Amino acid sequence: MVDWVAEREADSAASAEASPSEQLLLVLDGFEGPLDMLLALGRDQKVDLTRISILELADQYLAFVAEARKVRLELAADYLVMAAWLAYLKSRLLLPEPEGEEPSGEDMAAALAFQLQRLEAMKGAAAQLFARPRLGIAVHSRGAPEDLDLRRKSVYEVTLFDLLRAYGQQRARKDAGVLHIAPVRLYSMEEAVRRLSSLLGHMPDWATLASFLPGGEGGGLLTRSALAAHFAATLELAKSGRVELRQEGAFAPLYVRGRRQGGRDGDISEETHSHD
Amino acid sequence: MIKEVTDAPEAEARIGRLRLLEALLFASADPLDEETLAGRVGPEVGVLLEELRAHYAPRGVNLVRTGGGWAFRTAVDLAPELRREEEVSRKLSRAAIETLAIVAYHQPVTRAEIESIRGVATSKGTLDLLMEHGWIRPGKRRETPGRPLTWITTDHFLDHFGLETLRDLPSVDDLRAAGLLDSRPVLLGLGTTGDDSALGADDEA
Amino acid sequence: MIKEVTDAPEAEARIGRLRLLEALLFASADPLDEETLAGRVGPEVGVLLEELRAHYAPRGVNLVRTGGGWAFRTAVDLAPELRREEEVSRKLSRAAIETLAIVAYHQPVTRAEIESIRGVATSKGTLDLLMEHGWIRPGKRRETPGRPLTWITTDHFLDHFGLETLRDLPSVDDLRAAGLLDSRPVLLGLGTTGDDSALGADDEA
Repeated sequence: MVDWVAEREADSAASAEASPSEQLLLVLDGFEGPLDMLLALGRDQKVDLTRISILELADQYLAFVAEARKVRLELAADYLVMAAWLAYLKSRLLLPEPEGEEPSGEDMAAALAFQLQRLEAMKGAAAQLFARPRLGIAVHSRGAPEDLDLRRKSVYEVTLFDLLRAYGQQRARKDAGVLHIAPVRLYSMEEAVRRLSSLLGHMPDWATLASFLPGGEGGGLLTRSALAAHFAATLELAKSGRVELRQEGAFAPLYVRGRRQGGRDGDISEETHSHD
Repeated sequence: MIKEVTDAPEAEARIGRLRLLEALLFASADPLDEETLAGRVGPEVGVLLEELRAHYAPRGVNLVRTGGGWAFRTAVDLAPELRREEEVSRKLSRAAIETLAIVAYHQPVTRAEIESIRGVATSKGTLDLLMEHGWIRPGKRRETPGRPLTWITTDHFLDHFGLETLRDLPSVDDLRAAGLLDSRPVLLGLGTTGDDSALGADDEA
Repeated sequence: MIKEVTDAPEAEARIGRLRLLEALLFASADPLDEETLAGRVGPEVGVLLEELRAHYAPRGVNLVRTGGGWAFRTAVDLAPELRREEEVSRKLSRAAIETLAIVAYHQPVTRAEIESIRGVATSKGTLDLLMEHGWIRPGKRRETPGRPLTWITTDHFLDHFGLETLRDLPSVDDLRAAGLLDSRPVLLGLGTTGDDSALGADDEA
């Protein structure tokens, strides 16, 4: 168990009896998304955020995700995208830098550290702002104003908010009866596992992971999340012994094939991210 | 105003009470009676009130005794210079706000188009009211049968709502993203209830 | 407060203006801007305001400057004795509080930028709630592809948080010096579904 999880549990008496999945849910409940969670993990390193170990942070986060998946807790897609990105970042930091245009692992780590510092700064600023003596709470205006109406050219009091809300409500009324739910444009790992499982039957030999990806429709984040989800799915399937993975070197294409009956080939390097 | 007292800490405490009394009277919506004030500043409230009254007597704001309580009021002799506007500010009707919003978003727009968007007949008075207010004005006639008059917003409209140009009006997508275009059923006239639920929902998120 | 001036009628006129200014400010719950006040008490309003501010500085009610306006407010140090229950923001969510801080410190800021800083999508009921409180409003559109709407804070925001100008935001200089107010491109576009291109474009600006 990751220690900060235990630490948070101590805050809540209710969690004492909770099952591991309930505990994780309680933990998740307290966060405004994966970046917020990373920040909390970072604070637990008890160092200045400018000297934070991104590598250690990545490990802690991946351990959390592994834990969540062990208890079959469905994580929001954002959390999985972050996990895939951190796994990638970790490999970039640990392995020799490849030639190429891509930002270096160090740059990527620095960018993440900046994001965390900036979020931390905004949280601090918010706290300072709301600690100020606020009007109507700590400081008070004239309780019995004598309405002199010096500036108001119009006798009608209507604000931009009133106007926009009226229009929004009018539009909503017009659309009433039709409930629009924006589709989640992210590929889930469950989908990827199902997809890979069914596809692998049709693939007799090694094939690149890229060849399993769904077609390019959607683009952008959807494609990136599909890659992340499929990558995570191969790890999951490898762990349960259903596929084998092979990679010639760092950043070389990742090959996948269904596990064969006989023993393993000598050159297979199995990649697993299990945390015991 | 503050008398010299030999005992320094006592003087300071007295100033503190006087300041609190001043703030309480300023912030209160209604006159405060001596009993209530005594509960906050202590039994010597009568002396303190007299001191405040004396301090404010020559100023633009006076401390006056009214009914059973005390309150600050602007000085009576300034009344002619402070004369209120006769018309008290009123809330614009819902129909008028909606009509104004539709003109803003759909201009140039004819009355028939406004009615078809709103789904109800628009009383002539609504457009007249908005025009009297300087928020909308007639635009060009539409070159269609009947050549109906179109309505557009004015510069005063932009000014009133603090917009630099019409392009700065949030788009429908912006409204949706900001939570101002809500697909949940809207209960007319129950704005407050709706807001509360939105607040609660946000907390859970 | 009233200085001895040799010219008696002039001194009297000055006292009259000071009293009127005091009454005008006292009568209004909201800040009044100098232009409005100058229209009532004349061009030397700045000097008179400073004189009033100095007179009220040690008292239980202070004259404060906020945004472009001036208003009487109870003294900050009396807050513990005057504290009311938080009615304004009974239960502002963390999302709303953080979003307000980001708008305040990064303005003008687009929704995609807010999301990239927080790393999550902005839930509905956040921006509209802040707007309903009168703290934020739409600013100009960013002149980048997609022309995204920006959000800025209002004068009421300054008034509510007791700030004279945006420069008085807590720690704003330190944060800027540390580069933490940069909208530097981020490598990981979390929470910004679909808006990635718009986001990239914003960041270049």
